[in-house]
Amino acid sequence: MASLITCPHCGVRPKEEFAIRGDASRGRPEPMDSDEAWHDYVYVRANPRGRTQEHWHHVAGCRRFLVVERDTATHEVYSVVDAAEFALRATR
Amino acid sequence: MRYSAFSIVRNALSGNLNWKPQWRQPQPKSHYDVIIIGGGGHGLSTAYYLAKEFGVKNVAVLEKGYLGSGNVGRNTTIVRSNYMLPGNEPFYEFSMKLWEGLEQDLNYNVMLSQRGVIMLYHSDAQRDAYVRRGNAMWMEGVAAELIEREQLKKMIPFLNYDHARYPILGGLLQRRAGTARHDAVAWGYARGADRHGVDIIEHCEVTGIRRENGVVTGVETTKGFIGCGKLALAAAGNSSRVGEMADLKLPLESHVLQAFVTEGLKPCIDHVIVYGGGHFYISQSDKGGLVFGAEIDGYSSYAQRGNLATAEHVMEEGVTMIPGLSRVRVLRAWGGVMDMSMDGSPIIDRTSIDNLYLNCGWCYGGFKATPASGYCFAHLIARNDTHPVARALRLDRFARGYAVDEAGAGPQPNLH
Amino acid sequence: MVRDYNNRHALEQKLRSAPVAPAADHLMVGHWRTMALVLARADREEAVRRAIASQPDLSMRFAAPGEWLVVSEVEAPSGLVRRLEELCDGGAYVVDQSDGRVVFRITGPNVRSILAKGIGLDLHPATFTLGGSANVLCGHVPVNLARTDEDTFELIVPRSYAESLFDDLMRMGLAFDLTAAFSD
Amino acid sequence: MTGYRLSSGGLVDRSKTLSFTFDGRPLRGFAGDTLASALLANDQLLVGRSFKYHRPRGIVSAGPSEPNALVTIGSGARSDANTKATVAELYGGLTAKSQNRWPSLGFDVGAVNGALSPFLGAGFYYKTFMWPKQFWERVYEPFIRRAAGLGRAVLERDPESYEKSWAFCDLLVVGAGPAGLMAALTAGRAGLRVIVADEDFRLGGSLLSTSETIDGVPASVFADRAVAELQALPNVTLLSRTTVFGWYDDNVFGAVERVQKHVAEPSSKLVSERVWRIVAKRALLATGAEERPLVFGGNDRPGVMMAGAMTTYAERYGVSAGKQVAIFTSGSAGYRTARALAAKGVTIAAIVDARAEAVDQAPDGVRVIRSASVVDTKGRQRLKGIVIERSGFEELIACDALGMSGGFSPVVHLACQRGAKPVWSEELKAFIAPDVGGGLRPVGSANGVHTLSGCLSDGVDKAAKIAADLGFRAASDSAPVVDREETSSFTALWYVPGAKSKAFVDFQNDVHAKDLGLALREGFGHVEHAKRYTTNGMATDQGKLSNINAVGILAGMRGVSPADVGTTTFRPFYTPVSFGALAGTARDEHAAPARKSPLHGWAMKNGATFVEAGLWHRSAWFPRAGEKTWRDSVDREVLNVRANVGLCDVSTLGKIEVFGPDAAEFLNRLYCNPMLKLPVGKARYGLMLREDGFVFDDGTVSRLDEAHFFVTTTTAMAGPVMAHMEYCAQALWPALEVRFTSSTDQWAQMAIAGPKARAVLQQIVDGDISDGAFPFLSVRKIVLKSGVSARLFRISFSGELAFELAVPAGYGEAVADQIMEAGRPHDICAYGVEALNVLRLEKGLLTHAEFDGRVTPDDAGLGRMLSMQKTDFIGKRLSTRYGLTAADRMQLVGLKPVDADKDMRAGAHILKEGTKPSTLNDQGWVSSAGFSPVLGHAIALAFLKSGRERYGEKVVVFDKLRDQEIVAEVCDPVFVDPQNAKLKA
Repeated sequence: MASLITCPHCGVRPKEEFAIRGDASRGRPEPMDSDEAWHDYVYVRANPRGRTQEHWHHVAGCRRFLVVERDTATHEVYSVVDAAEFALRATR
Repeated sequence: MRYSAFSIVRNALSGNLNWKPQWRQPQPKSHYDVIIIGGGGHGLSTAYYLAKEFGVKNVAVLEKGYLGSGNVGRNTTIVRSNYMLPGNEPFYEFSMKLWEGLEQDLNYNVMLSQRGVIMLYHSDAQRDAYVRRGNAMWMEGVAAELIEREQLKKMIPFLNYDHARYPILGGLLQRRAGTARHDAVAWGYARGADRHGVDIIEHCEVTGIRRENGVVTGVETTKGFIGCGKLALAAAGNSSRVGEMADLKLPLESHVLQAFVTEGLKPCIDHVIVYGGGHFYISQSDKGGLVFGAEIDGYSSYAQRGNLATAEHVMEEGVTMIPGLSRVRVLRAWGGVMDMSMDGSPIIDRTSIDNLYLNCGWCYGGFKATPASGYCFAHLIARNDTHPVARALRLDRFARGYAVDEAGAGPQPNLH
Repeated sequence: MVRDYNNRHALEQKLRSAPVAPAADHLMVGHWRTMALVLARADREEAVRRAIASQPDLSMRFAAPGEWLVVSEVEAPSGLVRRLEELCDGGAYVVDQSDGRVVFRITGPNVRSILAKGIGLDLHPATFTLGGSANVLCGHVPVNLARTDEDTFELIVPRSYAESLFDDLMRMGLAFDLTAAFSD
Repeated sequence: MTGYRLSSGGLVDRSKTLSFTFDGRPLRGFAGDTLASALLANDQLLVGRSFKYHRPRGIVSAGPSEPNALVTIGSGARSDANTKATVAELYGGLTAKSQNRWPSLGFDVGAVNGALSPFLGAGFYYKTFMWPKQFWERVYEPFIRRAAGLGRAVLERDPESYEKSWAFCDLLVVGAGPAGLMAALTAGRAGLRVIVADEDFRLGGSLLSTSETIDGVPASVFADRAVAELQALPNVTLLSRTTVFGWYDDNVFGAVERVQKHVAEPSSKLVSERVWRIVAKRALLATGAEERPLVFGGNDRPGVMMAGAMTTYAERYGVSAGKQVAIFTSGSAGYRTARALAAKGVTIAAIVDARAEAVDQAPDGVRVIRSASVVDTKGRQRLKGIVIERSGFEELIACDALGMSGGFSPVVHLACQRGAKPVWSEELKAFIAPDVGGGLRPVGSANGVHTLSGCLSDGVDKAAKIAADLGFRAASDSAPVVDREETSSFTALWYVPGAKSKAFVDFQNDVHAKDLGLALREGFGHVEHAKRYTTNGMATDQGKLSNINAVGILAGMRGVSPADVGTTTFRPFYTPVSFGALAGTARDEHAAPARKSPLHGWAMKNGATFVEAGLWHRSAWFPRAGEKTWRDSVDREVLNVRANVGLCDVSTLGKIEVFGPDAAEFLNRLYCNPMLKLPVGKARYGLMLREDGFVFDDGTVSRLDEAHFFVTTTTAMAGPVMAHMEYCAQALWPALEVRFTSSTDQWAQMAIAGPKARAVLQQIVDGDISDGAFPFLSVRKIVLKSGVSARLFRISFSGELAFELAVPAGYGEAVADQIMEAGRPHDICAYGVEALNVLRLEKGLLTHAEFDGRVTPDDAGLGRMLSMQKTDFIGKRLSTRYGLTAADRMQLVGLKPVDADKDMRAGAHILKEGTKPSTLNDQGWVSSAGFSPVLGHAIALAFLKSGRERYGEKVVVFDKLRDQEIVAEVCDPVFVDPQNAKLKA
């Protein structure tokens, strides 16, 4: 994971082509959701030792945000999908 | 055994066979007034000050690995109090003052070296930001100096004055800042705490936190259940994991930060120098190795190892700041797990759970905070009252809108 | 295409000296090249791709899903934009990038060894096949890389980075005596 | 020890003599020598001093594990400190100097530390140097620091260059010894893309140091043939002088190639070193095994050497380490050395075997002493004899060199660099590679194979398996035949009891066995604690020789197996790598790319001084003859813009084209102010927040068409804003139909500002641009009279009547020239970002000096822009938090000095008059300050607690950094033309 990422659009690419935005596991709350939901969304992280979902931005490639599902302890990557596809799947 | 000139001579003459263990290896008791999770710098200093300053002596420190196996033994040893924000500066200056008396206090030489930390600036905007910071330091009574280019050239002649991508225009210097020997800090606190009766229990991993009626009563460990009056978390990069045992969700991400050391060299770099055209910083250890690092790798990780791309970038910044580093060889790279908070500042606070106390969010700057972190945490635990210099470092500051955001980067940890 | 002398090339300063005789490995800088970015609308990607691919004189470079940099050696910028808009028939937004990008064409027996010094992509002929293209980093500079012939690659770079990329490529080619010149 | 060149033999080229110097002494060697072999051939035994006790030290090894023979090669800016003589390839003209000695290697004052050693045991410094308190900083620490380090870094600019390269392969073979070469041949013949990397300048590994024969030819000839065949295969890349230093995620390896370290006069076309990043589908670790030293009394005397190294010096370099060589061994390897040396006519004084049983064949007539051990050595700076002990009796044996062998450890560093720990094998008495999956497998002696034939066939088997895995077919060749197989076995011996003097474990760091005992006594028995407390394994060799013995000794003292002690952590770099190599070309001015504006040439012609702004070079000011300081130029430019007209390059602003039926909705959610109903042909100032409610960036939004917007960002935030928009469009609101792309590089954009701006512009623009036809905040696509298509915006960052004109980048310079020409009668001037900054400061307009990431719209006086009636926008929800709306927040104000002669500086803080400086009393800070040429005095923007209620109050501007405190009056932040009359002219 930390050397190469397989972009679903561009193939195997070096880490330096990417910028990491952070946790992708939680969706943005609705405008009328509680203060707590908004606070948690912006500030709280599950931060697991193990499987996690993270937004990686292919800045120097296709400029797509990707959701990288991987292990924070072993750096094994389970899947990489386009963030739009991921978000649409979540709302469906 | 107290260390003195006499004890050294006496032991040398008897073949150094009579030195005693620096701390005991006790079996855990069934109950302690306070259990501290995490036998790193912060956990050990908390125990030390609890016992010495606040009279709480029935204390255990539980460490899952060997003592000091976390970030206290894998950092770049920098000690400074050159912060800008009113929520931070008094805290770090309190820490600096504790550092200055630490060796006498602990009867242990942690090799504090107040050689000066200078942060370079490369543009007018960066200079303005350092002027703001320097004046904030003076507000707290901390001496800061703005060193301009010509003076800097005399002070540190080997910087890249002529060919830097971003011209080196000057720097902000704190002369009292410097370095300390990291392992010695852990050992010194451990020995000090032990002498005040604290039980340091290594290789004892906490596997669960027991609560009764919403109140913490003890911890499940690999050495069995241990009861406690109060439970204090000082688990740095593993804070989220331990917090989860009590259903606490924390404003933290664990990130990897790499640090490096070169082969031993005769003294050549006399200060701690921080590059403003990136994040690179460097100093020379008393053994001769150049110790340096730069930015975090950027992704959340518990792996204690870094990636090559980041390492290469660190070297790019290094030779750009000091061209003469080019032929110096880098001996070793290592990675630490940083408990990155959402505003880049630490948290010392109670939690929503009775008797559970929290100390985390040290990002990549926990080493310099070791004395104040322990002192303030002990103050909070013993008196149930926040120490005045730690008032801004509350857990609820995010919900209330009082982030202490030194970098002004917002709630994205890898930007801090 | 007629050259417009009011339009300054980004490398005019760098390549001002008299043209050199090209060595085996040679870098050509197109003095004047037309290109536009095509952003296909959702669900029209395939139709847009096919419409442009049907035009033999237009070269498509992959930029992102549904986004291509379309390069022409014959059209003028406004002509290319108009033609692409017609071709895509409302299925895409077209943004002229003729002045925003600079094309480098590098060719020669050592071209892969030269490019490997900056580009972390497997350029083996069997892997990066003829006609392939990709947005990649060359050193610290973002480029669009395309393989346009057996041992020929084109790098399209944002104009403001052109001098930096030029310096980088010349250094990468130093051991192979890489030469450079405007191609017209 | 008396090192000398044997009369024949070895793989050096005796026809090519190379001259070199050591500590100024001229010496000679042959092509194919290392510095170490040449020194040994010249009987230069003393090569260095140890770190702590400055003990005299000689060469111990023949490879990268060398702890002692560290020298500085070269001089001046080309010197390489701490270079291991055992891997430094000899070249004509090489100059080497010894290190860590004063005044000379033979007589070193620092050696007095040896006498003080009882006081300087492990960890001594933690217990001492504390009395009196001040002495540590002033006396002790400077003293310790002076003693630090080995070689000297010159810190001069390095004249040589470096680079990096990527490489991709099916199989990477690390190490070109018997197993590695066979693996490469097998895979190469099968058609795999193979890379072979070996740190040596000659490929062959142990094949170059053995007298064994393979398929009827000497092993070295076999190696040469294999290399020749590999060289001929187009799918195989051979990298000699290349050390694989790290194994990283995704089977990526870092390697460093020493391209020109072995030449006296490097070519300027080639780099000195090259770092390879090798992406390998599979990799084989063919790194061999490391022979273990024995820990006995006096084992650091110059002349005591690894037995295997002695063999290598004899077989490969034709050099004997001594005339009368003794061997101390716990296994077969010692006998092998004895046989090799004896065969070359060297006298073997004795073989001292720690084992009782006779399993190995000694050379004829050589005395073998079993169940015996060496307990001391004699001599000072060279070995004269050894004291052995057997059954309680001691004996002195005269010798001038001693070869020691304590068994072997597979070299498995790379496999352990990603978290997996090596595994103790009771059978092999060694730590072996952990199972790290199929990507990286050990092969040959790195895999614990002890025989040459075993290594050859392991190479074939492992490579054939990989070929099959990857879908290739390897021919079923059988491995070559070793004609006279030498057997190999050993007994692990961590510590030799009965030492009569210091028994060193880590030679370079002077850690001896008793230090480990002390560590254990003081509670530092954990292997990591022992390392950190004693510094064992922390020297430049990273414990390649010492770690295993330290583990064994700790295990012995604790009464446990080495498996229970475990090892310390293996980390990159396998051997040290230079900063320069890792940095590559991205250094100095090329550390980051430099972006040039399309108007760079225009600015140069007009005499601009440039300033760095992120990656960009921007024109800062345009000095004219007679102007002495930058302020002279900036004041003139500002006054000229206010009175006449000026042209400023604003091409570096981020520019983004936004399209789609949902573009307006998208922008409406992105900015905190309304964007939905922005009319076509109009521009609007926009403020973006972060999700936490603080200002992220500002800029303009122009609607060019119903579904086409044009957005600008600040120069600094162009990248982050673009990424933020992509995040919002893709990850947050993928259902919105919006597409956008950067057009920053497509347009040259210039601001034409000043009362005469319209008059100038009208001359080159077709169509009416009067205030009636083209009022403030209008936007239009236009065609210039020259025929160039352009975009015209009526926006202003100076408070003057102003336009921004965008033309395709290539035309920028020509159009700017034209405007300057048209403006000449109107006294047009070029102005830079410094004047731009003063102009905006006078108008109280904001930049990222104010938007520092901790500022809300309301803090900046822009609270009215927050459109809370919108359902949603980024930052809406969290901007209502208590802390962001509290009355005592710092608010934007203006400051003017009460004494007009005083100046103010950005970064100053603010105090109430009569209060003492303290964090509690701190009232705020100055964000921007400068001299207003229009007003004739300094002005500043500041953030002040409850500032908007405090206009008229006198405050102290506190700038202790330059020892200045002045009194200033708090005022409205708009200093010039508060009615905006000029703007709307």
